[in-house]
Amino acid sequence: MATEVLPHTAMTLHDHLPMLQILVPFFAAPLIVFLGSRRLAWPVAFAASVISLVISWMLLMQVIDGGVITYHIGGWEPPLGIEYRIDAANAFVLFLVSAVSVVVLPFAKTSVADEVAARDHTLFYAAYLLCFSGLMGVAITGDAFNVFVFLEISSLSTYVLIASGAARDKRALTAAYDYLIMGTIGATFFVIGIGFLYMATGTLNMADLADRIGTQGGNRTVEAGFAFILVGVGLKLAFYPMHLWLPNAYTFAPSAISAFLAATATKVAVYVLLRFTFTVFSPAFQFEVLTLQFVIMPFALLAMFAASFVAVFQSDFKRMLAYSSIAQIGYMLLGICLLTETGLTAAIVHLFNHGITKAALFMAVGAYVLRNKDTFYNDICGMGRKMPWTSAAVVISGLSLIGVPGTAGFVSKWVLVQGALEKGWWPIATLVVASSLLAVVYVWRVIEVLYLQPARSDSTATEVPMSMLVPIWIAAIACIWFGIDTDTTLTAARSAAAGLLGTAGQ
Amino acid sequence: MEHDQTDARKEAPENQGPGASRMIVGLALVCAVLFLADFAYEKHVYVPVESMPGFYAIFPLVTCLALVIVARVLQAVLRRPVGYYAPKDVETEAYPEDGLNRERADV
Amino acid sequence: MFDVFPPVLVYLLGAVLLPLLPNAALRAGLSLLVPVIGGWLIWTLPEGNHAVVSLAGLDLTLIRNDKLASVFALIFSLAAFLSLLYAWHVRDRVQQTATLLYAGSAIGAVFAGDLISLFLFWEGTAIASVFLIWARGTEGAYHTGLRYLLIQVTSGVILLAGAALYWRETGSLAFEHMTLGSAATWLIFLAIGIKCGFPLLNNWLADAYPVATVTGTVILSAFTTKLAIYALARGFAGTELLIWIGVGMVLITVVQAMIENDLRRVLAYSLNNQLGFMVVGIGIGTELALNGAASHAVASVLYKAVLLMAVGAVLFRTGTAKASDLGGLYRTMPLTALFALVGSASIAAMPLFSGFVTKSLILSAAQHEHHYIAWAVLLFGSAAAVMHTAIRIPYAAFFGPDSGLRPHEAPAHMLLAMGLTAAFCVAIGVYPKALYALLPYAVDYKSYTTYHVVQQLQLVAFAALVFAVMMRAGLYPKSERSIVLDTDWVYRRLLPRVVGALSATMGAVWALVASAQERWLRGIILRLYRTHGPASRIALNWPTGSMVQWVAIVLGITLIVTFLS
Amino acid sequence: MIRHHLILRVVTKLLIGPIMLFALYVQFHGDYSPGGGFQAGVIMAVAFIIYGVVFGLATVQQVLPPWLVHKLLALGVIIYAGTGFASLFLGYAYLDYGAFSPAHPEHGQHWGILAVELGVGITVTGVMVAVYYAFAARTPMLSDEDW
Repeated sequence: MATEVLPHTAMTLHDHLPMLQILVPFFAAPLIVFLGSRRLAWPVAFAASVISLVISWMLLMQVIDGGVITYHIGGWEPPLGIEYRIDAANAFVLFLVSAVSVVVLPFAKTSVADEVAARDHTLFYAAYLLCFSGLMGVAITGDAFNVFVFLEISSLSTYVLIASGAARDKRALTAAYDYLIMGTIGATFFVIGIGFLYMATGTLNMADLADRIGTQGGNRTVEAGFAFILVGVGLKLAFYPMHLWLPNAYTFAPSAISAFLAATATKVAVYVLLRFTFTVFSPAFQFEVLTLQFVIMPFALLAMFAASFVAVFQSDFKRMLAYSSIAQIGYMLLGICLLTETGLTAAIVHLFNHGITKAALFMAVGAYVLRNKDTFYNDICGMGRKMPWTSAAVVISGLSLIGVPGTAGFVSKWVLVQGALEKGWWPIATLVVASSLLAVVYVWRVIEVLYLQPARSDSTATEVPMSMLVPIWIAAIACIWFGIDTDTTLTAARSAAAGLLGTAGQ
Repeated sequence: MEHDQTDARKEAPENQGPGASRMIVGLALVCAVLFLADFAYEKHVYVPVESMPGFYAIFPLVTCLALVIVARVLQAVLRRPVGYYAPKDVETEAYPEDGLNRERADV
Repeated sequence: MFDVFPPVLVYLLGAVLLPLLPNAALRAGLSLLVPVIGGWLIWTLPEGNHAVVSLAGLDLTLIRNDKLASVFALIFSLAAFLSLLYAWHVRDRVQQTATLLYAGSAIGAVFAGDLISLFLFWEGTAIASVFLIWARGTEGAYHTGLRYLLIQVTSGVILLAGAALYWRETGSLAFEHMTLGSAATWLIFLAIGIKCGFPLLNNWLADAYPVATVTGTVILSAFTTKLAIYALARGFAGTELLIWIGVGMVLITVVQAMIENDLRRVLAYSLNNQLGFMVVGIGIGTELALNGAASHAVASVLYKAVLLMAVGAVLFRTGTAKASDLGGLYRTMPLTALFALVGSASIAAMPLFSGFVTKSLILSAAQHEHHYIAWAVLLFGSAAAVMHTAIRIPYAAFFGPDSGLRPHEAPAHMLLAMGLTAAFCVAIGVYPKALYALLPYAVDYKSYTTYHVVQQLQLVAFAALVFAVMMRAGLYPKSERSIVLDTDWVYRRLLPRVVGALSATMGAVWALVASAQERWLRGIILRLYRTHGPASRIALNWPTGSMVQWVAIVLGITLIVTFLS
Repeated sequence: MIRHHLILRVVTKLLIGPIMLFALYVQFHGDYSPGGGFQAGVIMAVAFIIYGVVFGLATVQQVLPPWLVHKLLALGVIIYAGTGFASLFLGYAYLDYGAFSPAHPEHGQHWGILAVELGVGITVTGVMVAVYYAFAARTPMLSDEDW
């Protein structure tokens, strides 16, 4: 700060949008606790999400053409101060996260009332908002250490949220515990990696880091930092052999949380990976290219098949979806490993499309839980007739999960195949298509259970209320909408990919 | 078949009413007058064949006769019993009574 | 939202409101009000493009109003009003709603300025109309409806495919005049051709129309095919190929109409036959010919409606519309018989009736443009229409040999509807200028010349003479309880047989191969289940320590790869 | 009320006052000398915890009821974020304390850091007490004799 008084131009609310993006949900969380009212908790959470969504949309519109917005917290200039930095890539993620939150919350009202003990509701929504603002913060910040802080905010609240599934199934506690251990290890590795980078460069600001790493080149410290960050983030995004926490966490969390996390948490982790591999480091480094192609890619391919096969044989709908998520993350990693603009576009579009698809499916799971208590195939058989709307949404989003033309899932797989072919890696393209066939099998199993098997004679299931159906259908229709209107998502993703690669080229 | 018999009965000349023969004679007279009328005015023809006297009388006479013959032949070839396509074809069903309002005038 | 109020919205609103009304008379009243308001809106609609909406990045023009569109929209409104009046007694909400949606979609399609909204309304007519067939409520009607729906929806899908290709080729979705040549235009042409009843694509028409309810057939006859005529006139006017297609339509339906027993099916063939006239007119493509096609469409809607209403009334009172079971009904249904005669006179193109002033436009156009073969076939078609429809329908139902049936006269609202429709037929015939004023192009044509009147009278009289003599001599094809095969035989009889035989053979071969492969496949799946199933090591719940072990392994590999490079 | 441990009780009662005072000293001197909200919060919490240890959970919960602890938890964060909001509404960047005294930014810094540290202190107090309550309220599943 300068010692003499400088004339100050007042910032408008519009300038504050990047800050408000985080601040609104973050402030709402203690507000819910402070108010302590069970009735007010949900409206406050929902209002905060809606405001976030509006802000993220405004930000996305500002940066979609390749612009960058920066915000300096406390007025301290980077690299000293913390900087929020928004370009097309993270604006896209911000929009996805807040949109999913706005869709999931109305659904959560009924679902959470059913699955979580009533006295925990205020704290539940506070934790939810913290998780939400943590995820948003990870995406928005331009400071490497700040990423870690927000990652921890979201992770800690996630452990709480998963554990709150204990009212339905006690195993949620061990699942949350496992995730806590793994998540903490991941965060530790991540912060160790950042420590290495700080050691080598003396800065924490991402743009500055990129600059200095770019000029001084790679050395052992930077390389070790890269490896630690990669593994730390890999844990968070359930990168194949480190995915073991995910099936239990998703299966035993309350359904609304499964829907929210499946659609956002791993996606944000993918974003962090993108940010570090392309902005902080760059594919110009030989070590990065080799790591991606010889470590990440084989595991991504393995995930696509092994996790899909496990999903095929599962007998619990929710668990099947969890394994399918692991397989789908394989597609995104594969897109990143292509290291081309098309590949990156595929990864980013799939991040979005898979987000909405999984949101729809996990919400439908919540609907089945509400009516059938469990989601094993022999609990939900015959629901195609008893819960026609929910089941129809499952079919639609199931088609999107497979990647049937006309659905969102098709668009991203199509771009991914194109990316692989562009590089001449046609065996990879073939593998992508082949693993999609496995998706056909596991989705078909669900459809068969829902529609072709008779309902259990003691089943009294009826269609769920509108407050759940509408969010499910919004997500399901989004699967179709973004399958037909491919322009919006592809433009944003291309712009994001170009931004990421463009920065890398400096 | 019963229905063939009713048809035969209905279309037998003696059952077509006493007016039928007279009507044909009347019709033939009208035709003759119209044929003759062709000579009584000037035609504005576009197609040469139209200028032939009574073209519009002869043309339908010939073509319609030919059509009747062709139709008879084709009828023999194309006719099938009503349940031909399926035993529950729509042709075998009576029109559902709830869509009707049968009222007899003589009761 | 819109700069003008699209007439189709009136129908949609009506269709939404109607099922909510508890009282049947109220519903019928509302359904009559809708076409009146719609008609008024169309009458006052300004020319040009309006109500452009943006959908997923495409600009859809809901209203493109010119004289070609408005004449069709007006006759559709009139037909909707008359047939709804005829259907006053119907209490069934489904039929009433479907009728409004059907008419609304048809009007919407006529005003559609681009191929996408045309497609939407195109499918709208298909889906709404099938309920009029299903409303009959019998199993046979259900199957017929399915066949109808399949063909109609296929037409829509082909249209959509054509539209998509057209968009890729030209970058435009506007529904304007197009020239055959590319795959896109051929697909659009084919889609219209299906609805229009082109030869060999026409079998759905005679298959489905007679199956609908008493009132449903009247409603069906007005919209779908005339909409196709409009689309042809808009998109393919002057396409020479259409002349030959029209000729084919006239020829292929003539014999069927003569030997068919079901009078409503006779009228369906006859309708198809008349469509041939219009298609020829569009194929010729001069102003006179297009005027002829449009005006003949108007006249055809009306006289076909009155004939179907009359036959419908007979069905309504006797339970049958089979020529073999009817006859002599004029004794107790004199007014219905009279209106049927007016309709007959119109289709026969008797002077002072509507067909006379419209058909002659097309015939003259064919002469002017030297399409002599087409002209001769149309002339033959006119004469044949006298035999198979104009005389045969009244003869078989009302004047022929007495069947012994003594039904009551049709109910008052049916008589009113028939009377009004018949009055329109006469009004057009007596004062054609009113109709001519609505046509797309200025009309400079005199129908009432001595030559025209005499030649037409000759044509009708001699055709009638042939009918009378042949009938008297017992040479006219007999009306018997039977059905007559049409081209739908191919997919109703031949195809199922062939497929059945093929699948039996394939099945046998497959069973051989499958039994050999089954054990092999079973082995693979079993092995996969052992490695990936819920109880396998991959899917088990791992202890936390093992998870961490994997983290260590991955970190190790990554570090090694990073350092080695 | 526990009747034994008289010395402990008297000493505790004597100590609690100075402990709180020290906590406030650390709190408000945080911006000039070593200290601040975190340390002050912990010290403040110690005053309550020691009271609870000696006089029992029920007694301390009469003084500082659990619902109030929850509110304190939230209140601290709200004060912190609220300070940021205030600077934001005054037209400066989030947490730019210059906003509170545009003419003398260093004064603004002083006020700002004081408010923020107060928030931190309150929350830390709340958290520490809440953690203590959570552990102290757990009843053993097996009593010692049952082992």
